[in-house]
Amino acid sequence: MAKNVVIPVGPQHPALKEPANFSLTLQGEKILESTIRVGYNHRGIEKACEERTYVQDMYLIERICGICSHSHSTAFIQAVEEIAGLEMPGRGLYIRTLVAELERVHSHLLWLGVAGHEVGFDTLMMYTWRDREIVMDLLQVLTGNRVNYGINTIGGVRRDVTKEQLDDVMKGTQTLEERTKYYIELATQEPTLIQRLSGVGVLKPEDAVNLGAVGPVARASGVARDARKEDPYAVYADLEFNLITDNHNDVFGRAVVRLLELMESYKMIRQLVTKMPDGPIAAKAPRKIPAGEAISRYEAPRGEDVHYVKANGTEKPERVKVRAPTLANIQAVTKMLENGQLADMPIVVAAIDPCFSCTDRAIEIVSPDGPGILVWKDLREWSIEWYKERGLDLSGLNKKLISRLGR
Amino acid sequence: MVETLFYILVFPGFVFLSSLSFITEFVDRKLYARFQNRAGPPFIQPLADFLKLVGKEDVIPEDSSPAIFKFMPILALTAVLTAFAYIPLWTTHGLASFQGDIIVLLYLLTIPTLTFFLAGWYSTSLYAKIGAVRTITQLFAYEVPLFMAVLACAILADSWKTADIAAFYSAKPWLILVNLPAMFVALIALLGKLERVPFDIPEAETEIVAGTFTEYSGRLLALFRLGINIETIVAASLLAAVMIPFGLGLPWWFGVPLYLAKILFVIFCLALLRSVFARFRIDQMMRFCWTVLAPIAFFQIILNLIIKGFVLK
Amino acid sequence: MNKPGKIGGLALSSLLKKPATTKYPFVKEPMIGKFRGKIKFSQPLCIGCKICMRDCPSNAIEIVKVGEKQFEAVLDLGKCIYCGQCVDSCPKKALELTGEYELAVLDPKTLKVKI
Amino acid sequence: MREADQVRQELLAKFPWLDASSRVSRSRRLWVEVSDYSKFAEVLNFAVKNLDFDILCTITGLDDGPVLSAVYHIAAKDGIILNLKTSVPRDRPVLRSIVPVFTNAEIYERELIDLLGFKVEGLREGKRYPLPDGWPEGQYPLRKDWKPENLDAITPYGKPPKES
Repeated sequence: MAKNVVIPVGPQHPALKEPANFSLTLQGEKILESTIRVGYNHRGIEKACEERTYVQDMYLIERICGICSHSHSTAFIQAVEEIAGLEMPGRGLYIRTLVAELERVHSHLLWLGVAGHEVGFDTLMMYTWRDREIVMDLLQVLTGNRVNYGINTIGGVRRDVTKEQLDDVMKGTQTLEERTKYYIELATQEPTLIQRLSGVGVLKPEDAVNLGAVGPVARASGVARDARKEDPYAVYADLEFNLITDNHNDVFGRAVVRLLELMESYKMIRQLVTKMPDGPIAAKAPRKIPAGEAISRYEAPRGEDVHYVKANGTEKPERVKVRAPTLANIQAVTKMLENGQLADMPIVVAAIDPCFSCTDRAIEIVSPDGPGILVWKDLREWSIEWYKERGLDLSGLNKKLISRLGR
Repeated sequence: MVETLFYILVFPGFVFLSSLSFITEFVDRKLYARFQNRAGPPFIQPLADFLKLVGKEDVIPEDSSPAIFKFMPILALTAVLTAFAYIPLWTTHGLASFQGDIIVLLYLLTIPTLTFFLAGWYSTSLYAKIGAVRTITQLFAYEVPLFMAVLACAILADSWKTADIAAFYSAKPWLILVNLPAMFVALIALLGKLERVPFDIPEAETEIVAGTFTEYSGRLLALFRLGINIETIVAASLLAAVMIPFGLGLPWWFGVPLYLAKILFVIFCLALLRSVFARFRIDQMMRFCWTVLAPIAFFQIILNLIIKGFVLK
Repeated sequence: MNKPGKIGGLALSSLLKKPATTKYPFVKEPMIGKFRGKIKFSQPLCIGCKICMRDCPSNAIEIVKVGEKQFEAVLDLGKCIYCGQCVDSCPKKALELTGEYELAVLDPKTLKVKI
Repeated sequence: MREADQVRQELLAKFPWLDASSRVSRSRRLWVEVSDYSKFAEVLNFAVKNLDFDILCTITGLDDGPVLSAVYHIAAKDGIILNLKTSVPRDRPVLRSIVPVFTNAEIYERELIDLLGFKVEGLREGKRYPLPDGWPEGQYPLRKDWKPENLDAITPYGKPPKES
């Protein structure tokens, strides 16, 4: 085919779990050029934060992302605590870090499954997601929820952990470690998987620095950067762990980095459980935060979260700015896709572990009611009519169900 | 006459095949689920899916050519149903056997692939077009090893008639072992023909949505899916007749269960294969088919010629 | 070292194992630990300070005065995000978390409930 | 490992006039304000070239009443973050693009344009971020005087669907 084709991938596409748009210029199967449009998930969270109190913001920020919810809320709360000058109790910080590492385990296992799915290896996805249930259950035991844990509060954490819960964590970690070892073997031995991952989506080290890549993407290109090491927050200064890097520069390298990071996380979880000090879990926080500004860095599973908070002495922040890791990495995707194959596009995009909800924060738009646009109610009525024309009337069914179930 | 009509329309023709196709789809999905430690769908699921699709609206793209768009699913279904008439199931004879029918059979099995190509091409959607091109590219990769593998068995049996080949191997069962490499090649190539993982490149959902079938919906999609399901059975029956042809000509109360067991075995192999691999890329698939499958099939032909020339004389 | 179809062993052994799927709604997994579900309100304890209303991130809870030192709580299940901040904020422990999680309704009008 | 204070001293040696407007809030946090925008590029280049600040974390836009400010958060390998703040007048909020220095600044600058109404000179043509393509001109949501109700006046956006 001599003619170039421009193919839109997204905003709605099976490879993307969240909306983003990639316009790919193809020559046959080869990608010549790509442009990216993000912003479909912009929800106005930054503006909304300015209109809510710090306590309310905590939960709003947590809901920026469903996977790295603890990351965002911790990053935000760290900044607030810095402005307020709170003296943090050790046990609170340990619990916070424990949840953070469990979240990393859950996120990396999720990624492995998604990567498997993107290359058509659904069996891998099913197994990793089955094992992910273990860590989800652990998180639920510790915090009360499987996602959006709500464990953080300004000055510490909201829930204490018991001895039995920590034993459960140790036991779960043991199982997960064995499973992870199996996945490492699998990823390095299954030829069909290796073929699809290696040499794909190459990002050279100099490009990684230039384009500001963060997290596993940067580390897989040999850039040794990790906020946990560079700018130790919470209790990472007390923990012993290795900074994982890899020199493959491709998707395979990113998979290796994530899998080895899992092993480091298990190591850290053990240390956290054994070293956990006694004492209070939270410091008393004032409702009004004194004026000031702070920037907080947090190594989320996907890369570095940066939160900037400016306080003006009232109950509400003056400005909250969120930089999610995907926004830093998305600019590198164009580079990775260049001269690649169309078939590799999903895995390359998935390899940065994109989270567009994180990326696009900030305004609520009420549904447009302009001419020619149908809202939910119209669509429903239209579908009822459509079925009626064909002799199928289900409109009474809903009423019947309501009366039957009494709700 | 009535008997022939009954054979074509009811048993083991259209009605039987359609119901069997739902059962094999169920078995396939259930096995696939159990390989992944999932519960899998209930028994009625494939039928429910089919009926649901039939009840949906057919949406035909404005720019497409409606005649071709509507005709392709029917053609695919017709081709596989026709192919069925040439395979001896548990009898020693297919309905319309004649000398050379194995060639016709292989070509009839190629027709669905061509309809996928035309359907995708005339859908005028970008995803469908890319899917169509991939379908046809892939055809060149797996078709040759598949033909070579099946014909290698025919060469050894010294006949181009499926029924004769089956009869030949029934008489000399040990020769089935000779054909094991061909069986392996044919199974892998079948994955390509049926467009399953690792060869589901033309409809790789994470890349090109649903590939060829992106624009299909409702009844037409239901027909396509029925066609593919029946194609699975026909292909499995072909493998059963050529590669594992024992126990033919038994009374029906023993022959039918044996026949079903044979296709279920093939389905089991296909389900296992599709659950343990990642999807190939189109260039990797071409390389794999031409550098691994084709040489094995070629070696099988040479081996069979040698056996035929020296051992069976 | 390459091992094609390495996961095959695991797949085949799964055939004989019980599936990991939970057949909800036929089988209901109990909620372990202190799950954050629907909120319970004990009327006698409430002093009507309305701190819960002020702290609620989604304005889901409403305390209504129904008489002299008598208060009622109305919860909008559609708005509630089940964070449990109101329970933490309540100075008199009038609010409490329960493990109840099957809260879907067919009619949106019934989402607002008195608790 | 160098300390933020060392970096501050190095910076002051080059730009003594920054003494009053720079501070170290805690270890690894350096805040510098360059209120005169014409001197901003010089300070930024010095920080990048001579002080090894090589990663741009993000750019925060602030609505400070009469002026619009931008804080450039730049990190170095040793974990120090340099927060470089500068301001431009609200009625003529023009910044020069820093893409030649940091390639990844593009998307953050587009964010400033969309949400706070900055103008950025030297930014290449491209798709906007993060607001939708049909977003009305002159509506900058992160400015303090902006209310969601502003949109109601403009059709077809902002009219809520009628509740039944």
